[in-house]
Amino acid sequence: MATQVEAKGWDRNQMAARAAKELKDGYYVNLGIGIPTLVANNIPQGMTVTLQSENGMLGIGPFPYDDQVDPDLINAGKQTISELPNTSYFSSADSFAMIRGGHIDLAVLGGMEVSETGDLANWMVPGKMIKGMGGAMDLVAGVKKIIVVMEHTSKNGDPKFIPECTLPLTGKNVIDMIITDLAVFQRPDHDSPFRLIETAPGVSSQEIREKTTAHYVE
Amino acid sequence: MATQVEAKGWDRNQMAARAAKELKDGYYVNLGIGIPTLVANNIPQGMTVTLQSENGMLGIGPFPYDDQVDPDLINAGKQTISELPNTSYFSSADSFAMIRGGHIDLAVLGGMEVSETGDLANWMVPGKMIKGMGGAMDLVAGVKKIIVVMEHTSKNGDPKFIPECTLPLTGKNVIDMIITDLAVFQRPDHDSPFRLIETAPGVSSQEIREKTTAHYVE
Amino acid sequence: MQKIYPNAEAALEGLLFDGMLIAAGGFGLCGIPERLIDAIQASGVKDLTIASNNAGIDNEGLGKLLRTRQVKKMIASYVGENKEFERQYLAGELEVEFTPQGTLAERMRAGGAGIPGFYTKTGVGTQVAEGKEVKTFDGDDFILERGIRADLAIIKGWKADESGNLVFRKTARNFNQPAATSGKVCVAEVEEIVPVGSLDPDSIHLPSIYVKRLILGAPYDKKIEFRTVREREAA
Amino acid sequence: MQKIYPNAEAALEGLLFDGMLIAAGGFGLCGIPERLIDAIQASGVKDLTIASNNAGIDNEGLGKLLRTRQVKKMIASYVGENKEFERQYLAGELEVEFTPQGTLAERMRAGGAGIPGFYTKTGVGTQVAEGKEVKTFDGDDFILERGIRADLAIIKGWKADESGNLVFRKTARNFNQPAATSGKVCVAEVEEIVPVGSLDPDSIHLPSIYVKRLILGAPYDKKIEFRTVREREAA
Repeated sequence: MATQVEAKGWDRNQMAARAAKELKDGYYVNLGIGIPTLVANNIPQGMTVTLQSENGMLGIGPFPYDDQVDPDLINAGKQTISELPNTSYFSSADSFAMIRGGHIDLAVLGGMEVSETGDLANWMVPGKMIKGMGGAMDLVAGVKKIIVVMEHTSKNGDPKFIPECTLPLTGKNVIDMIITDLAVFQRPDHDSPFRLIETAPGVSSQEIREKTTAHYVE
Repeated sequence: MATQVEAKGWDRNQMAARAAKELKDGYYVNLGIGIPTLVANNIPQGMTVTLQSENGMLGIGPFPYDDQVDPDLINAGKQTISELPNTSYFSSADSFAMIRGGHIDLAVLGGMEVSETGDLANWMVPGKMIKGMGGAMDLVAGVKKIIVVMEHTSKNGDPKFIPECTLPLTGKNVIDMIITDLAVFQRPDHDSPFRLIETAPGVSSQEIREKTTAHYVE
Repeated sequence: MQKIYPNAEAALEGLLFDGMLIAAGGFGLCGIPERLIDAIQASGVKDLTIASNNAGIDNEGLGKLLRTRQVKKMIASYVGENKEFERQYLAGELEVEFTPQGTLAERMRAGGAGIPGFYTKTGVGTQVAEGKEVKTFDGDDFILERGIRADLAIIKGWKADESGNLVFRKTARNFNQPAATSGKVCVAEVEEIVPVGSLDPDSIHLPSIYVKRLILGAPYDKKIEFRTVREREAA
Repeated sequence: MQKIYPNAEAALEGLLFDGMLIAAGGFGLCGIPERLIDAIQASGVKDLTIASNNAGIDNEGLGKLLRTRQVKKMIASYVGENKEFERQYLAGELEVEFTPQGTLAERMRAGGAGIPGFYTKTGVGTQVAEGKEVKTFDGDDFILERGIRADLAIIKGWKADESGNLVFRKTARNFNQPAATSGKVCVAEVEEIVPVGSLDPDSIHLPSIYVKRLILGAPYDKKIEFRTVREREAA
């Protein structure tokens, strides 16, 4: 069954493209590592979206040409990047003042589990080596709108959008939208339940119900 | 008697000069308005002392020449000033982070009353128009060493170094040294009593005792 | 995304309402958002609470809004040099929350940084501490102060690029930077608007994210409160 | 007043003691105080608590002090990419206080700004909140986090003038600025020391008051963790 799902759902880039539909002109956006990074490739032409990097930069450019790599110019994933004409640099304290203070319009993050009340778990698995939460807890607590992009089920086929997270939380009641390879769930505020607003081509609402244990409305 | 006192005590500039003896090479210093400002004229030759202005400047220069007056370059007293080669500018938030965080070595302020336990009153007189405390409360709370420079007695001859302040406080247990027109009092820490360590030329310890109601040691 | 507006009135459109909280930059008359204050005066919006280090002087800066009785309350550290202010205050027509200068700057910075409260030693044991929570850290007492999150921030900068990156000049930076961050919306007036790419990205004082609307306020006739000069030594 | 020291060893003289708390700048391997870390390693000082966003990688950055077992505890947000760290941590030989990245930056900034505690929404309802005071402001819960006041701050800058005014370059600013302010003493290493007056006073990232000792650390062989590039389009 797992292979079937992969065939008919969205692939990584399509998930990122779906997330990119949430962008608006003038938005300031923070993108997490992995699929969220791909959102940058899907910004509509003519739309101004400014990307923030937690390590102290607004206006992230593309990866540099080989002869322009600069060790002093990296993103939060520690990858070399380039700057743009509108770039500004600042300290980590100022960067998170920006994040915590609600000045960033949108963050797109990966997730291990999301609960039906919008809790997110994405930073540690008990028993495994803990690498740390980095800036994830600050982002989910501070950014105006949080989108999680993740596979609908784990490699074992277990649902990841569930009644209550089993893993330690990154944030409680913080998620606004969930984009999986199969569907999109959204809620208008943090007191409302999630609603299934979209399914991937070839995916039925029935299939979503079967692969989701979280309560949501349709 | 009042005229006698003025004749034999220190004048305003001598009080400032006495305060300047507390400067050390490399000190960062904040000077209040009035007599404290005169301390700047008494920095010993060859000694590097950097003056801070609460409104966001380190490295205050002298008043500008007439043709170099710049409305964007003022001190905390709103007077036009000039910059120096080592000057830096920053925001009011960063300026008081510096002050509150204990990075300034010394502040010299004026005072209306100082109590024997080091309380300072210098910002309001009940019944009179309140202009506000400005940065005085932040300075006394944050700066490493606080010197008050004030007349020993009021115009009516009332002592100003007293058992307990009668005016609303600027800070509680914050003063390290008091320089008046007649004497100098100091304490090594905020748990110890003040000690009379110096009298102005022609002023006796006996006279200080008569004009001081605060408890101090000799 | 166009941030540049033709004038102060246009830049404030839809942002003003009676009873709102405005954070204003400036120290004395240095770096005050003159054009925006004039437009607020002209709008007639009233019952304002204004967080600003000073309250202007008679007929300059925020003094203009006091004169027209548009201000209900000031949150300020020093309000000298203003007779109309004094009159209204003594008559009980104007409420004033005196806040130590550093606490005021930090309250704005905290509000803008998502910090609803912080502890400071400033004001402990004084009238400023009255009614505030006291907490002991490592043996010393500190009081709890609240962050300020303003409905609107109005600031004056030196130069901005077309994307809203902004720099200040000398001591005109003062409260403009923390006030800007404290606003749910910040409107900035500047002396010069330059093309994107003209400013050094390492030297931006206020990143574009904070500047939602921008106007060219020039030309300015900058006021000086106390003109102090020295004599040039004879050659 | 001479702030410039001939080398890292000289600049640290008298400042190191066992069991001390050190705040270190840098993000990953970007903007780390390499020379000072080497000198701390050579000094043999031990039982260190180090507040730093990351813990270096094996044999680079703070990884060097982990290898020599000089570190008792790390206060960090992310410690991946470090096998020796992992080994010591899993063996219980190394204590780690995981702190969200923004909370860590703010804790340093607060410690340097005389703020012993502040409230943040970051971490509410998570393991990070365990044992911490929760307070409600305007209907939302926040947790109390403590300022960090380090015995010593070690940072890496780009250029400094002889008086200690310092500027950073691009994203190498990161934690260097807040770490610097959090130290009772801050020692900085830079790529270039320039005469007083060479830096723009409006563009100083770290005013001289914070830089107590200074060394020229050049030449640097800056490391890159993940070299990512794009292809040049054919002309």
